Amino acid sequence: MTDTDGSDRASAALAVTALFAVLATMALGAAEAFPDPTGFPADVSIVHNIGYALFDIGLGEIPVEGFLAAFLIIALALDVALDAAIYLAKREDEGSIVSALTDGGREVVAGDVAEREPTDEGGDR
Amino acid sequence: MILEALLAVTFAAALLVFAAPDEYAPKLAFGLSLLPIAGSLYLWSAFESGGNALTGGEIAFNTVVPWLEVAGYQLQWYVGLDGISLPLVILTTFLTSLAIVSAWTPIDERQSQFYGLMLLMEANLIGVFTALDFFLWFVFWEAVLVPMYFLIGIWGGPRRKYAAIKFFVYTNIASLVMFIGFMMLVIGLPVNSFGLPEITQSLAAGELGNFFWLPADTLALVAFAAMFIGFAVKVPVVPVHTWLPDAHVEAPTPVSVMLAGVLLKMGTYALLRFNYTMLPEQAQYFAVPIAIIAVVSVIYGAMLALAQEDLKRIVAYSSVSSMGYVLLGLVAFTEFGLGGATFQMIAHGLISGLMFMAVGVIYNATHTRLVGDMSGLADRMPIAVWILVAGAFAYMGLPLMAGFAGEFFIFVGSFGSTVLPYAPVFTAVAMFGIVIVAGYLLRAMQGTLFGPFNLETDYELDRAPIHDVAPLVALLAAIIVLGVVPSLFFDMIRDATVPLLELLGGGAP
Amino acid sequence: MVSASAYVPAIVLLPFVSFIVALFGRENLPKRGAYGGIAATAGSLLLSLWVLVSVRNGAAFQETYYTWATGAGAQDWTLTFGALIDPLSVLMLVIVSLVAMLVHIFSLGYMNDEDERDLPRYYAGLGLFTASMLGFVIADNLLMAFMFFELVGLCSYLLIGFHFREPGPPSAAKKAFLVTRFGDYFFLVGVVAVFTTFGTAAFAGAESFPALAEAALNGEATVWTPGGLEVSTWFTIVGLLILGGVIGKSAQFPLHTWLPDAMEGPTPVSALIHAATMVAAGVYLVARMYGFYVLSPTTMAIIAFVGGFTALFAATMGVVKRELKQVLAYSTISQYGYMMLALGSGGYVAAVFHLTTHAFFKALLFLGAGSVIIAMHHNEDMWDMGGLKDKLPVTYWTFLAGSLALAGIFPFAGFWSKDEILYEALIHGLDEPLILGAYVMGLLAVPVTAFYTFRMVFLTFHGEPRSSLARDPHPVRWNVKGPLSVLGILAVVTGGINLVPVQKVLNIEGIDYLHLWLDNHWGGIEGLSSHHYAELDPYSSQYLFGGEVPTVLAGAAASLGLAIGGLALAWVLYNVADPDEHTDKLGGLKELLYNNYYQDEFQVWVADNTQSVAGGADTFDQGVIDGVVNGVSSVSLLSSERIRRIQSGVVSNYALLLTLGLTTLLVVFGLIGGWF
Amino acid sequence: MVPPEYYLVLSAAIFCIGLFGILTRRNALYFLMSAELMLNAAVINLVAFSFQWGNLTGQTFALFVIALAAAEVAVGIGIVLVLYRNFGDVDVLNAATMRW
Amino acid sequence: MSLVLQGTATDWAFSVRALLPVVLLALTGLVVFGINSLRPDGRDNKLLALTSIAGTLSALGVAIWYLLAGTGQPTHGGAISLFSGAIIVDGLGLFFTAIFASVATLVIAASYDYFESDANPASFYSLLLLATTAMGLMAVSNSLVTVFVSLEMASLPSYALVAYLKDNRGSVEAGLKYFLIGAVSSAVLAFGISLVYAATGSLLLPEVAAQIGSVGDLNGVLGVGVVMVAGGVAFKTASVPFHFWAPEAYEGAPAPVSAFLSSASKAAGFAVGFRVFATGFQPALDIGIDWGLLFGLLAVVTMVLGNFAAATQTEVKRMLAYSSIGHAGYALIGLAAITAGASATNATVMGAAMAHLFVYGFMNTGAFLFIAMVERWGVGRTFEDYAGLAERAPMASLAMAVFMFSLAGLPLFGGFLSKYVLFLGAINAGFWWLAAVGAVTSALSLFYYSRVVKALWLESPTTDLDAVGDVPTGLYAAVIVAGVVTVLLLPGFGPVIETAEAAAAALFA
Repeated sequence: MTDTDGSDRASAALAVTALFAVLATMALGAAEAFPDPTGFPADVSIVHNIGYALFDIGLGEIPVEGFLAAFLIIALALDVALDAAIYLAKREDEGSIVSALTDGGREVVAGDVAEREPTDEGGDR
Repeated sequence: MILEALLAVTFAAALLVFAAPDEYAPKLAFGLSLLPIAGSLYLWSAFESGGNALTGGEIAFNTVVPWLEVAGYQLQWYVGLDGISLPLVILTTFLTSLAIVSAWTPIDERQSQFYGLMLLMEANLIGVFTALDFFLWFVFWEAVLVPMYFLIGIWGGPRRKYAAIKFFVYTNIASLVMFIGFMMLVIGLPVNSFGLPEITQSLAAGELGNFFWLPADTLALVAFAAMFIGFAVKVPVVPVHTWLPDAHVEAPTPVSVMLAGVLLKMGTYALLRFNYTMLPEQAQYFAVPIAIIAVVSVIYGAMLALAQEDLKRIVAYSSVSSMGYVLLGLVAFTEFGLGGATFQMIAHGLISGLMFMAVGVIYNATHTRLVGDMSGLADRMPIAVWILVAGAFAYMGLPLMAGFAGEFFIFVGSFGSTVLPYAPVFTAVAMFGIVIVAGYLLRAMQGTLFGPFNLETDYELDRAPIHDVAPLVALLAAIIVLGVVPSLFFDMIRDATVPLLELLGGGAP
Repeated sequence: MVSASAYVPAIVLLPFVSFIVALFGRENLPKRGAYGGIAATAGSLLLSLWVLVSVRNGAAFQETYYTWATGAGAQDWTLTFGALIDPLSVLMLVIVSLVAMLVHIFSLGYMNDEDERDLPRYYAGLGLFTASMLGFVIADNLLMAFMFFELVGLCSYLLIGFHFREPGPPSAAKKAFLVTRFGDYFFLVGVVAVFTTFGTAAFAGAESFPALAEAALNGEATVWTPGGLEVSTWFTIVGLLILGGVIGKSAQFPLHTWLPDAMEGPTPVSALIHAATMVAAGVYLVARMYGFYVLSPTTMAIIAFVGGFTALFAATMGVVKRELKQVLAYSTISQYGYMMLALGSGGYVAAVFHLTTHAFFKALLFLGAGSVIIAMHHNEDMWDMGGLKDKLPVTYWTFLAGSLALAGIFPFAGFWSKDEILYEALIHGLDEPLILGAYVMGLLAVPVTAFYTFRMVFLTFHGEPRSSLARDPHPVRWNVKGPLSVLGILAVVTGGINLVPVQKVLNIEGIDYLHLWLDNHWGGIEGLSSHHYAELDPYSSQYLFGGEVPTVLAGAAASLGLAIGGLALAWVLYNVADPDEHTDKLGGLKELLYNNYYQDEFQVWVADNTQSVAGGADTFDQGVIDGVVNGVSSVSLLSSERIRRIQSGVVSNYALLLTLGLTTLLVVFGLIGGWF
Repeated sequence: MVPPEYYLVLSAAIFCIGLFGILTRRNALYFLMSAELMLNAAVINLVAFSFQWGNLTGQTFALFVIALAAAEVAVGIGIVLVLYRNFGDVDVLNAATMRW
Repeated sequence: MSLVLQGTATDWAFSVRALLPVVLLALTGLVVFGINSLRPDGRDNKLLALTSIAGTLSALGVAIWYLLAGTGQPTHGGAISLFSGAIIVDGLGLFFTAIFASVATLVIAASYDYFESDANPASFYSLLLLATTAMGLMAVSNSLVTVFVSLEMASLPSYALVAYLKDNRGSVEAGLKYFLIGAVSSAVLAFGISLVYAATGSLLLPEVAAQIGSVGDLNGVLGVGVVMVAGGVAFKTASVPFHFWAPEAYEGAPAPVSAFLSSASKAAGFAVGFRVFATGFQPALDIGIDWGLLFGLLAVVTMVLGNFAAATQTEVKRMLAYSSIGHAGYALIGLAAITAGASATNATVMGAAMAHLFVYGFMNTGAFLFIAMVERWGVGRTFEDYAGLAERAPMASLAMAVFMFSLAGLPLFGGFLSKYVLFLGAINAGFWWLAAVGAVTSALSLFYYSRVVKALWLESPTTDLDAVGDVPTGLYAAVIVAGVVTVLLLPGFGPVIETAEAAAAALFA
């Protein structure tokens, strides 16, 4: 799998370095604006606190915002992602699904993958 | 309550006709269209004029029902009539039913949709003339475009689609410009509703603050200019008139009767209601440029008509010319000027309606409208031809016909206007239009109606059917009655326009 | 004494009723509308005479019948319809209704006997014309006058274009209406100016606009003038504006070209409209508001000069014409030139006198021509006629009486009225160069008039018949001969109503009845009398050879001598058995005269130019203005085509554009916000 | 002590490298990997500044981001699979039939 | 019973009752999933569809009931914050949930027919329902964490839904593009959130707002963070420069999915945008991070690009895709016209934008579902193929005409008032130039919307449309219901705009 041809790479590189430059200046600009890090108390187990945070139990010493809502949502989210992935990957065994409709790109002859004629250049204005 | 009933009846009629089968639609539509006429006649009989609705005069049949409240402004269902809008409502109802009758011959497919759209347009037009809340008015103002688009687009001539879309987008852009101008004006005012009377009175009391960084007086000028551009397209005024001939030529006869008869009046009505009632000082500030535009419209429009070969285009361009007169009457801002302008709207509505119908009747028989293709029709279709001749003379402003009354009031009103500098010069030049009108109308009539009979499109010509001639006779009668007794409408109009002059203390010597 | 005011509207409405009856009665009317018309005009004539008698007994009045529209606020003018019955208008009423009745009777012979088609439409047109003309005559304000002025123009359009099936008449009708419309434009501007200046357009009464103008001139009243214009110059301009309408309708110099073409209409129409009544409307209007015109000397001088010039100018063109009616048309233009000369030079009574006499003998000549045309089966070329004298005796003798009156030979009406015009012009013109020039032109026109009149008479009636038609002409019945004889008698007799020279020379008081009549001797409306106009008149009158009587005698002798000279020349050249085209001797000049100094060609050229300018405007409109509109739409569609192309379909391009977009946003807002 | 801005620069660098990967690679799978990389850049930031601010919000949120990155890749693989079945290979440039 | 919900934040029963609409959606999604897993090979499409519709309708009912009862409104004890501030149930949340539920109902009703011949549609329904749940969560999330998670949860199923037709190359290509740009955008969003966290040390919106004041030199970091979060929002709402996925995705995806994406997920993006920027980043306006101007710029470019690119499209569906991008631009005005401090004008303009999204939801879904119906009939995709469709399917074509004119902003339909009130709001806030660009682009939009109406009503059919006519019940019902609601939203716009404005006002309190 080769990469895009030369000219695209150059413009892509240019764009990315420009973005990096912006972000870097942003970062360096804020160099001395950061106070010294407050860090965490040594004797406290961060893992426990993360656990408390996940279930929004107020026992932890380190200040943290409650993540219970996010936890419940991510449960659903991962489930949905699983369904989606399975559906996409599933191969209907007895032949491919009869194409429901001529939807999407162009007319598709049921069954085999018809070669699509690229839409003509101009398209009547 | 009567206005709501009138609107409801017309809407219901439209829906009923939509549902009716095609062969009953014409008769049913005509029958139903008599109801709005009865309504408007009742309005006329029960109406006693009480000054201008917007400048604190007493508004007839008004009802105010709050509709919704947004951004601190109260939008409401606010309808009412006064001396300016009642004649226009009567004109609308009268012309629509005549247009429906004149549609019996030419329209032979999808009739129920045609008549349904006509009645729907009539309802919207009545709405435009009776609404007194800006948003309600703007709903009706834009709603008129949709049925007209379909009417031109479906039953029109060969280039109907181009004409329909041009008309549609052109007028839409104009009304958007007007909308923004008016919004900036209203936001600069301390009113809390869009009621036109409230806005006018608060403007008259000089409560116009500035709009963010725009000081009050430039705001008023900007708003006036935006509104003028918006309405000028509808009038139409010369630089922005090119949609009219295409729309007229491609529209079927009854539709161009409505287009010329009533739709053009929406522009001038709005100019009178918005620009010349709410912002009279700015009107004076812009007096000379607008007068120049008016005079150019008259002369240039008439010259264009002289160069046309298609009868309908001739009448279309002459509408541009007559609307130039109305604008002159408005810009002069005197009693006879404003009164004459409003009266000319009615007169021109009837006369251009008659001309289009007559040209339509001839077209139904000869299937051509080109002046070169036919001549000597007078001895084959005497009644229709002589009514067309009478209509042409009414157009030229023959005395004892509505056209002369309108034009004379405008001329005598604007000649001595103190508001418009060089008023006599403007008026004199504009009056030369009556000669050019005579020129091209006579040239067209002589080319088609008189001389030995021959017809390129060899159709068998005989007398026009009775139901084609009847609306012509009715319109001609109305024109003559209004010509002989203009006070039928003029007194009502005068009572509504004179209060405007106190706003500015303008008027003749 | 039942007041006349109740019956005056009836005078106008009777012919209008006949118009309505003829319009809707269509074919099944007696004589297809003729009898209705005759009855109506006869009724109007009787009523007019009755009103004449009541005015004679001092019952002149001004009455408003119907308010058309009323203004309010600063422009609170009332536009009304009313009647102004005073010596001038009653005289005109009688003339119009009399001539109308005679023409209706004549039409029986001319139209019905020749069994023309569409006669109800013809009689409807005549009825409407008579009604509008009478309406114009009794009008008590300038707006009502203008309205009926235009209606009369419409009727002339309809009647000229009566035979619309041939190509000729409709274009003649169109030309007539357009040229008069051009004149009416100025008239309308004048009407609007009068309303704006004075606030009223009434002719009579203390509040009438001439009275206000008079007061304004000597400072008692203030009137509006545009842009601070000086009052007298503004009155001159208004006078000239209204004069535009008069010149258009009375076919004076620049706008006269429509009258000869109007001969395309049937001859009774020419007789009624283009001889006696409509063309007289202009002169009558000036007479009606004479109080206003008298106030500005420059306007009076212009009127006089135009009148004089037209008189000579038209007469020269009449000399070379081949058709009988063309000669009469140019003679009408010339005679109305005389009346304008009279009005311009202060001869108010002279103008009215000539108006009256001319109405009768010109109507007579036209009807005579009509009977000749019937006889010659509608061939109007004089060079095919000859020797009709003994075949149409009544026509011949009445035609001769009319020609003698037209030429201004001694006992006939024309002499007295034309002589008085020249006399007034002479005595007022001595210290006024313009009027003197007009007088000279008027005097020169006298022999030319006599020459072309008798050239016409000799060619038509004398000598040998030059064509088979002329040998056995078609006999005419009583309905032709009746009107001819009535008018013949009138042409002889009307001179008697105003024998001013006789009164001056033999100083027999009281025989100048018209002077007394128009001087409100027997009652009339204050301010509308000839002596009132004389007071305002700017001209002083000088006399030659010492006194008034010698000037009268000298003037009369000069005009009579010249007339007889012209007649003699015509006699010598054309009263031979088989005359030939003497006018060829004029060579190039004949060509020029025959083509009416190329006036028509000029006006056609003007029309074509406006047509091409209109064409240019149309192409400009389609090309530029419409072009801009279509341009905007095509530009937006083109740019939309460009923008569409950004979506190239390749995901990496999208990602690239996305990154570029993000980076630019960051940079832009970074700089604005000062983040870096 | 490592000054916090270095973390910012580091995460920016990783972010840009991921972006560069996406812009140049034609193979859809590389797309997934690069997207994964960009998300990790965000994670670095979060954890760094969680320590900086002394509260655990950043770290816990980082966990969530990682979980979601995984979910995203799952769906991504599904799509790449379907892409392969339809277009014969996973080259992103072939899937450009719809344009303008 | 006045629903003043009391109890501690993490009291389960209380939070379930507060979040009832979202919970209902989630439950229906899982129930549908359950039914499918119980009978894996059963093709009980009707049962699944009915349960899904029951779920969405009940969610809609509850949301509207809560809105009317004033839950979370300032009048009834203010917004209810749950899960220690991560979730907040207030007017805005409920309003948007109502939008998602109504759009989902229409889409599901349509998909019942659309996927009739599909092997097992269960996965479609479950994915759709869970996506709707995620959007509901987005609307109520009050912390950047919940925003990010629920946004991802909404995007993931959408990728699958777009690529649902696994063997149709268009659908797959669309899915791929949508996924790739989605991945990049979510990465950008995540990075943005991390930067915001870096600058403020917290992710809860109220805390972020509080911290912004003391950000000092870190405003650079915060600025970039804000811009990147704006980029994330821009992706979801398909506004420039993150819109590149939209044309292909909407065109490639099955029509009901395009409807769902272009109406519901766009509205969800705006919900997040409004909440995050109104509560979280409003103080940032004072320290140089002028995101108002940023969204103004985005709005103008989006409106221009969306409308101009749509003007010359040859396929109706792709034209609608661009038009929905254009409408994203109009809604962006709601964000762009927000100024620091002045809460009255902000509330108006944001309320107007929300109302516009509500009305847009119906019009746009209706339009896409009409296209779904046309595709079901096997009619082609270009304007020419649509010629003369009105003769065979008058009611559906009338509905489409209503949608087109309403999207263009013409009266007698809902779209008119929502668009013009939005312009009024913009002018009211002083941003008249935004309203001007909106006006010009909506005039241009009238041109290409009327191209569809022209094809349907004005042209005569080119191909023999015999397949047309067998009426798919669910799809047809959805289109007609959407049409009726669009028409009713003109008179009935009052309650919508008033609740929206109240919700927006609460946000700025």
